[in-house]
Amino acid sequence: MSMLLTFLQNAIGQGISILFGASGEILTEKSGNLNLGIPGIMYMGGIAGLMAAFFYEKVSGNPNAFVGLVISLLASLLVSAFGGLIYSVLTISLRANQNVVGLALTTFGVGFGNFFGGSISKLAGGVGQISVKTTASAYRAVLPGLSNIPVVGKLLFSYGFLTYLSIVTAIFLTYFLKHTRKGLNLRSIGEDPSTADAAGIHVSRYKYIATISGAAIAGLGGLYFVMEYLGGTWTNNGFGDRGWLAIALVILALWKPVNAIWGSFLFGGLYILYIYMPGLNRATQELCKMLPYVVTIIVLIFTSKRNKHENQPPASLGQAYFREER
Amino acid sequence: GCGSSNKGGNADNTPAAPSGTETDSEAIPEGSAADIKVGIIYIGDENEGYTAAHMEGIKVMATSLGLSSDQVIEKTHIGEDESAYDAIVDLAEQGCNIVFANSFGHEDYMIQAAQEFTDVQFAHATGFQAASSGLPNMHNYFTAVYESRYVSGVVAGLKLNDMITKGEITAEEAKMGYVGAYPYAEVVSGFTAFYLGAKSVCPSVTMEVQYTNSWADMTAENEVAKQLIANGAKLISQHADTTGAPTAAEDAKVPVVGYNVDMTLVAPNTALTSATINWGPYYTYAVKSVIDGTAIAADWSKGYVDGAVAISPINESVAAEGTADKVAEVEAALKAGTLKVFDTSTFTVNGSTLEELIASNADYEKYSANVSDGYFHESEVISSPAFGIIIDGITEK
Amino acid sequence: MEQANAIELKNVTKRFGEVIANDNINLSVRKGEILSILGENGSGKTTLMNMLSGIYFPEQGQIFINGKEVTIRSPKDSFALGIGMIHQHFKLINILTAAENIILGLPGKERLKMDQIMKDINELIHTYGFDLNPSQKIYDMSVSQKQTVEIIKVLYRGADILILDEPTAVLTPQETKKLFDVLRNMRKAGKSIIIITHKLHEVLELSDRVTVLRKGKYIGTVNTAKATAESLTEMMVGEKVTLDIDRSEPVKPEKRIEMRGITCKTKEGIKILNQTSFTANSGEILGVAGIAGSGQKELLEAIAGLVQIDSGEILYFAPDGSTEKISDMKPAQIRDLKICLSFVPEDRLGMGLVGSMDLADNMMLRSYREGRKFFLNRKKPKDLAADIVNQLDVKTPGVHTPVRRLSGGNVQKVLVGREIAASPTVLMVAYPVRGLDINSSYTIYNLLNQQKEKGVAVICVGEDLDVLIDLCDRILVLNSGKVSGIVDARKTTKEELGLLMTAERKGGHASEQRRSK
Amino acid sequence: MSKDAVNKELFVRVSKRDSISQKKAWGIRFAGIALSLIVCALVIVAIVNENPIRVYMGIINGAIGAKRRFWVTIREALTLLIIAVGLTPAFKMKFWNIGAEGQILMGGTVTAAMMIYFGDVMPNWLLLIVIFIASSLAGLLWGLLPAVFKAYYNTNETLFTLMLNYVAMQIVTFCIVFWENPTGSNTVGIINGATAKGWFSKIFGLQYGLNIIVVLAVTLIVFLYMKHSKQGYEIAVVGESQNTARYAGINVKKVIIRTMMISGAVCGLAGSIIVSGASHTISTSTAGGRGFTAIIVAWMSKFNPLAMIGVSLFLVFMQQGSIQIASQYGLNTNASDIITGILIFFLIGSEFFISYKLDFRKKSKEVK
Ligand SMILES: Nc1ncnc2c1ncn2[C@@H]1O[C@H](COP(=O)(O)OP(=O)(O)OP(=O)(O)O)[C@@H](O)[C@H]1O
Ligand SMILES: Nc1ncnc2c1ncn2[C@@H]1O[C@H](COP(=O)(O)OP(=O)(O)OP(=O)(O)O)[C@@H](O)[C@H]1O
Ligand SMILES: [Mg+2]
Ligand SMILES: [Mg+2]
Repeated sequence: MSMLLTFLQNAIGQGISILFGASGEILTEKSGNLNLGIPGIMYMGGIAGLMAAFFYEKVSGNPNAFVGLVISLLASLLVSAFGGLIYSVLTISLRANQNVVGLALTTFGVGFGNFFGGSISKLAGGVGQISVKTTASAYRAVLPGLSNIPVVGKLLFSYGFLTYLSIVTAIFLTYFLKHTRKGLNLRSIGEDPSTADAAGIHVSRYKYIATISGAAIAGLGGLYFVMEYLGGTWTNNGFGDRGWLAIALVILALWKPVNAIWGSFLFGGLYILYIYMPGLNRATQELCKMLPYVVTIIVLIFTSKRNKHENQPPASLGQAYFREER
Repeated sequence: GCGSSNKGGNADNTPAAPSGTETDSEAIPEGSAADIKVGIIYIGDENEGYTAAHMEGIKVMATSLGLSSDQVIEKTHIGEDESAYDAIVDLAEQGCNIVFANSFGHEDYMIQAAQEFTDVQFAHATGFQAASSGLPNMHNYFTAVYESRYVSGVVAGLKLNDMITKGEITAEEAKMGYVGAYPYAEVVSGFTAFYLGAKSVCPSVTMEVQYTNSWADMTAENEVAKQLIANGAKLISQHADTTGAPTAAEDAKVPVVGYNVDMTLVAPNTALTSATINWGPYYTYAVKSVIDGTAIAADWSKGYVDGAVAISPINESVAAEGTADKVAEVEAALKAGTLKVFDTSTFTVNGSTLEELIASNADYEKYSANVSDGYFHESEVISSPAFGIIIDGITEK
Repeated sequence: MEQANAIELKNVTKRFGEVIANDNINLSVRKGEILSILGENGSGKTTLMNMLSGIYFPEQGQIFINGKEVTIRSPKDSFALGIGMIHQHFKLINILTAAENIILGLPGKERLKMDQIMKDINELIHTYGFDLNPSQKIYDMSVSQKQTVEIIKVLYRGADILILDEPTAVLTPQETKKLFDVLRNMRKAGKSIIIITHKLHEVLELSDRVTVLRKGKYIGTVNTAKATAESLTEMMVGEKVTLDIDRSEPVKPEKRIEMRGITCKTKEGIKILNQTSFTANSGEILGVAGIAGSGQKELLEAIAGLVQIDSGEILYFAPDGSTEKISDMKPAQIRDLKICLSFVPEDRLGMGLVGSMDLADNMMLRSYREGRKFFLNRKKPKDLAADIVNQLDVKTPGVHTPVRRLSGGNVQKVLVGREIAASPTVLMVAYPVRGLDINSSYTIYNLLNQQKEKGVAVICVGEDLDVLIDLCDRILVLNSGKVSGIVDARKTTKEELGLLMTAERKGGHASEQRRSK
Repeated sequence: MSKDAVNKELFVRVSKRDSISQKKAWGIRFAGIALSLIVCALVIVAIVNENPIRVYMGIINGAIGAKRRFWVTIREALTLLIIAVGLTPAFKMKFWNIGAEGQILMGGTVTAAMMIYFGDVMPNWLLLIVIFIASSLAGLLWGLLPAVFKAYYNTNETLFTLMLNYVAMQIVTFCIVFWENPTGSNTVGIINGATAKGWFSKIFGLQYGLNIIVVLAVTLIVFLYMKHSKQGYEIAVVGESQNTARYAGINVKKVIIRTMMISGAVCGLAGSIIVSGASHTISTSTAGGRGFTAIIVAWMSKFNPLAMIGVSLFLVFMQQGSIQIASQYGLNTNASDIITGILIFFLIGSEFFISYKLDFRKKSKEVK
């Protein structure tokens, strides 16, 4: 029982980064921008939050957890938004190919994260010495009363606020896209920017805002990983391939953020299942690690057999828009 | 005898430096340290504990031998493929007199380079092929880190005793969890030493080992530690390179013994100490040998005696009372040679002693060269660890 | 004081690369009038209108709205000035409902209250007498329904100036009549309307004045009352042209294609062709008429081997007397039997041609496989492209221009030219003159007649009944996928055809609604 | 800003260029490169506080400063090139094959298997032929899987191929468990180190002679195939519109499957070039992200193989160079990724100014 509980709890913990990434990417893709730079942006968001907290704690002799939280949150949002801005300027204003820019941004972002991770590690006095305990404690603070309830408390209330924020964000985005005017306008841009343009929607402004806010949301996934999951430290490439899984989840969630919630938990669970599965040897463990990917493929095949209009990617995804182009 | 006359064609740009062979040594004047060049390739960088420890060792060497910064060329993130060969050759061509490599998978590529650059010395950490390769300029090195792991085990055992005394756990519940990288002799040897150290003070202790199948994977280490804790581990230790396990232990408020680096910043409330390696003594020894023109041992593995291993400062707020004294006592015994970590009278395998098994079981015959005088001679035949036996009290998952 | 014009353009110029699409154009539209704009394909009508709707921005010139000089940088600016445009190619989002499309980009309460919006739209639908379900998705709509959505979209925005770019190209005569009624109502309400159409009878019937463009230049504006089809054509083309189709008698008609009880179903299981049978003969033109979505497209595609046939068979009778069953064959298999069926599909750039490829590469689309060589022969198609450009007077910078860059009429000439060049025994054309100017249309009619005289069996799906009656030998009328009659074109009337098209139209709606294009 | 300034606000119009002379286009590209180098220099100077000229000399020195470095640069550029070439047919068909990593890994794994199991049973030339065939087949299979599902169920290939990368990665790890030496070490080590069986042999005295021949031959073949063959034409048509393809009598399913088989096979072959022609070992990092970088190369070259040679050389040159300066100035090697990123941003950004021009004009009147 307690093992199952630990498993579920950690499955959720593993999923949250991916959920942020997927939510951000959905918002971005709804504007017709396929941002393959999300994996890099998540690194950028993570390291920026960590650096801000690190320097804050270093400069202030007696750091305050809440101030650290605000500073690192802002830094993370800003830097990942900056990643989104680079992407936007190149693909929206300069109409560069989205794949190239995205992949280059991922290279850039991962390098950015690892480079600055290494730099502050040096400043901190060596590996494993980066620690922003005070700030991290704010990220990891749980509701004292609720989290003590047996089982339910552990399963539902034992997480820091970013976990709940990720879910709220996904739900809010779903509402935004479905029930608001701006959401409708945004969706129409992703479908057909020339139609949206003719309807008087400011296409590039929406694309910019959606891409940049999408990047900021995705960056929170990196921040979550660094602050809540790792408790405020860094290792190179520690974030791994979660950014790619986030992009995968977008397709699996059929571009609906609420679907990404359960999808991310599923991913998270499959990701760590091999640790909990009894009776595996080293070779079979490696096969077990294939599960998240194989399950994704299987789900994908099954969903693709039902080709509903509504389940398709935004029709203009990946294409630059120029009003005077035929 | 070394092939000193057999200069590689590419070594022409080598400054008039010693080629690090015995025969040349007399001809080299004192103070030639100014002309020496040292190259090293690392699997990772300063962000990863294992490489960071090597970098520290190189720094110690450079300081103690008075090398300037442009006499040491470091290359980080060198993979275990052709890029290792490219990097090693590049260092040799840049005029390095000695080249080090710090990852197991570099060894094959280093041997390749050693065959081509016969007047350059090559030293490889954790490898095992130097002696058997027959190349006079190829060397292996490692440390007797099992000694420091033993000592850190003692710290852990004392903590468990403390918890038993305080009634937090029963003696039967004294189970440790160990996050291992691979089921590899280096790891097995390490956790056995750690377990024996704990057992030497807490006889009822047991240990569960789970592998991450990676040398450095923060998430996997974190998750494996959580799983071990959920499965009843009351104390965590690790042989993997990141802070993943201490993070998990700190969360679960479970005491933890780290590896490579001091974990008190990551786990201020639970970190006890870490088993660490000082690579400085070897690097100093090897480079000094090149300067002096003396031979470098084909295999080198030293422990407490040479200051090559240690434990990081004990976190007094977490450790049991009296730990420091006990540690000092054990360390002294190790230095004096009166205490042997793999004393065969302290453990059994499937209920039998190691000597009995070697005599009776063909699978264990290969250890016959290692076992004599009542203990297992770890890292003595070759520098890399050889103890690959799961002893009673330890379970692998 | 004289009332200002609703729109006034002065010396407006617009270039696309080397092409001068509009060259110093002057134009004025009075309040409360309907102005037609006429011009050959590529004469710059759409471009000019797009500058009013904010899609393009003029290089030079001034725009006055209600007497005030304005700068229109975006569609938003254009809306703000009360200009609403219905584009030549629908500007609708397929996966959204009609209502969502209508409110797209409009300001208002952030939270969408669809109930209220529906009510408003339904009111508008009621006022003007449209037939539309606002919660229907666009992909489920017929062409005319989409057109309706476009019009309501503009009305909902309260536009005073309405621009319609070839709105009737895809409508049936009945639908066109309804649209014109709406437009007349709007004129009565004081709105100014610009309409672009290639159909002269519509121009004469509806508008107050006509402006003519030719090759990007402004030619002149005349009062419709004083104009005739001939005079307008002369203005457009720049010389006298005869607007007669000289129909010859069929020569030795022989059975070429026989369709026997063909039934086809859509994915949703609706019968789009229902027990359809007919024969097409060599040396004659068989017209196919029907309201949109009655199965015309599928009829041709079934013969061409592009749709799945549920039951029935199609036979091909070769000139040498042999017979082949070609139902259930893919286009490649049919071609392997050396049967040359040429087909000009309705969707030119989405099916008939590859937009991003140049003319030359498009020439070999259906013939590239000829010969056993692994590599392509590019010389033949290039020569063919040059020939077609010459013979059909295709306006293009060269044979290496991507066809996407050509105007609609020229695209069609390229497509028809290629299909005829294959020396077919059967030539199928769907809406061959849709969007084409008068001159080009007659070029195409003449080409079809030439083919007929050569002994080709021509099957022509069309929407303009007058033209079908003048062009064809026999006319097959489809009604909900069923043949409701095959009549002699020389003896029939528009009224008779109209009756056959609409009689007992049960289930017709369903199939019409399924049409997505 | 003063009120005056607001009224004179510049109003930028973007319009398509008529056509641009090759000279001018290259001028713009070089300006882009120059600008990127300046920005990179600024970044580097900010970090290491070194004279940028010396830094760039370091880059040149690192990439081609010694014979060995020169050949490493050539070898890496060739590897990148063949992967980009392999991706071309798929992308031309608008099939988003981001699974080159997996296809390379599968090719590499099979190559390693051939070297391990057949090293002693056949002469080297035969073994190499077997390796070429087997690795191509492995990549082919890895390309075939998503293609079949794309063709029959229209399954999203982006996600499918991405996931297959990870599956391939796990297959490699799985194989390593059996091939590792010694047990538990998780490294396979140099395969056939003593016999060099299955290794590319020297040609014309060049260690990487065979790499050059194979890669350039494949590049030429793919170029001809795409540009002048009937199948290449079919690929272009399918990529443009499947409806048109069907109308033209093209069997769309067949083309999708065939093209992905070719694309996968070339990427699989690239795996053998990495394993047999360079590393002589197999690990999860055998592909090392090249499958993604190659996508950048292919797109930046607009699928023109000639341009691909240039682009891959340039990228590898800068990468090797930045690794050198990282070592020289004690920089973290990750700086090289940052530099590569910036370079690509500028290069691809400069393309805009080749296709479009900007008109600056004063905004004269406001819309009321
Ligand atoms: N996808 C989006 N997410 C969040 N905010 C958005 C989004 N799209 C637009 N906004 C913001 O909402 C505001 C209104 O946008 P909208 O496009 O409706 O402009 P507007 O105010 O109507 O137009 P204008 O300022 O041109 O007259 C803008 O400030 C814009 O930044
Ligand atoms: N976006 C564009 N890019 C390049 N050229 C264009 C573009 N739009 C129009 N043109 C060119 O400008 C000229 C005028 O085109 P336009 O579409 O205005 O013609 P039109 O009179 O509307 O023709 P049609 O009757 O076929 O609709 C044509 O030569 C066309 O090829
Ligand atoms: Mg037009
Ligand atoms: Mg047109």
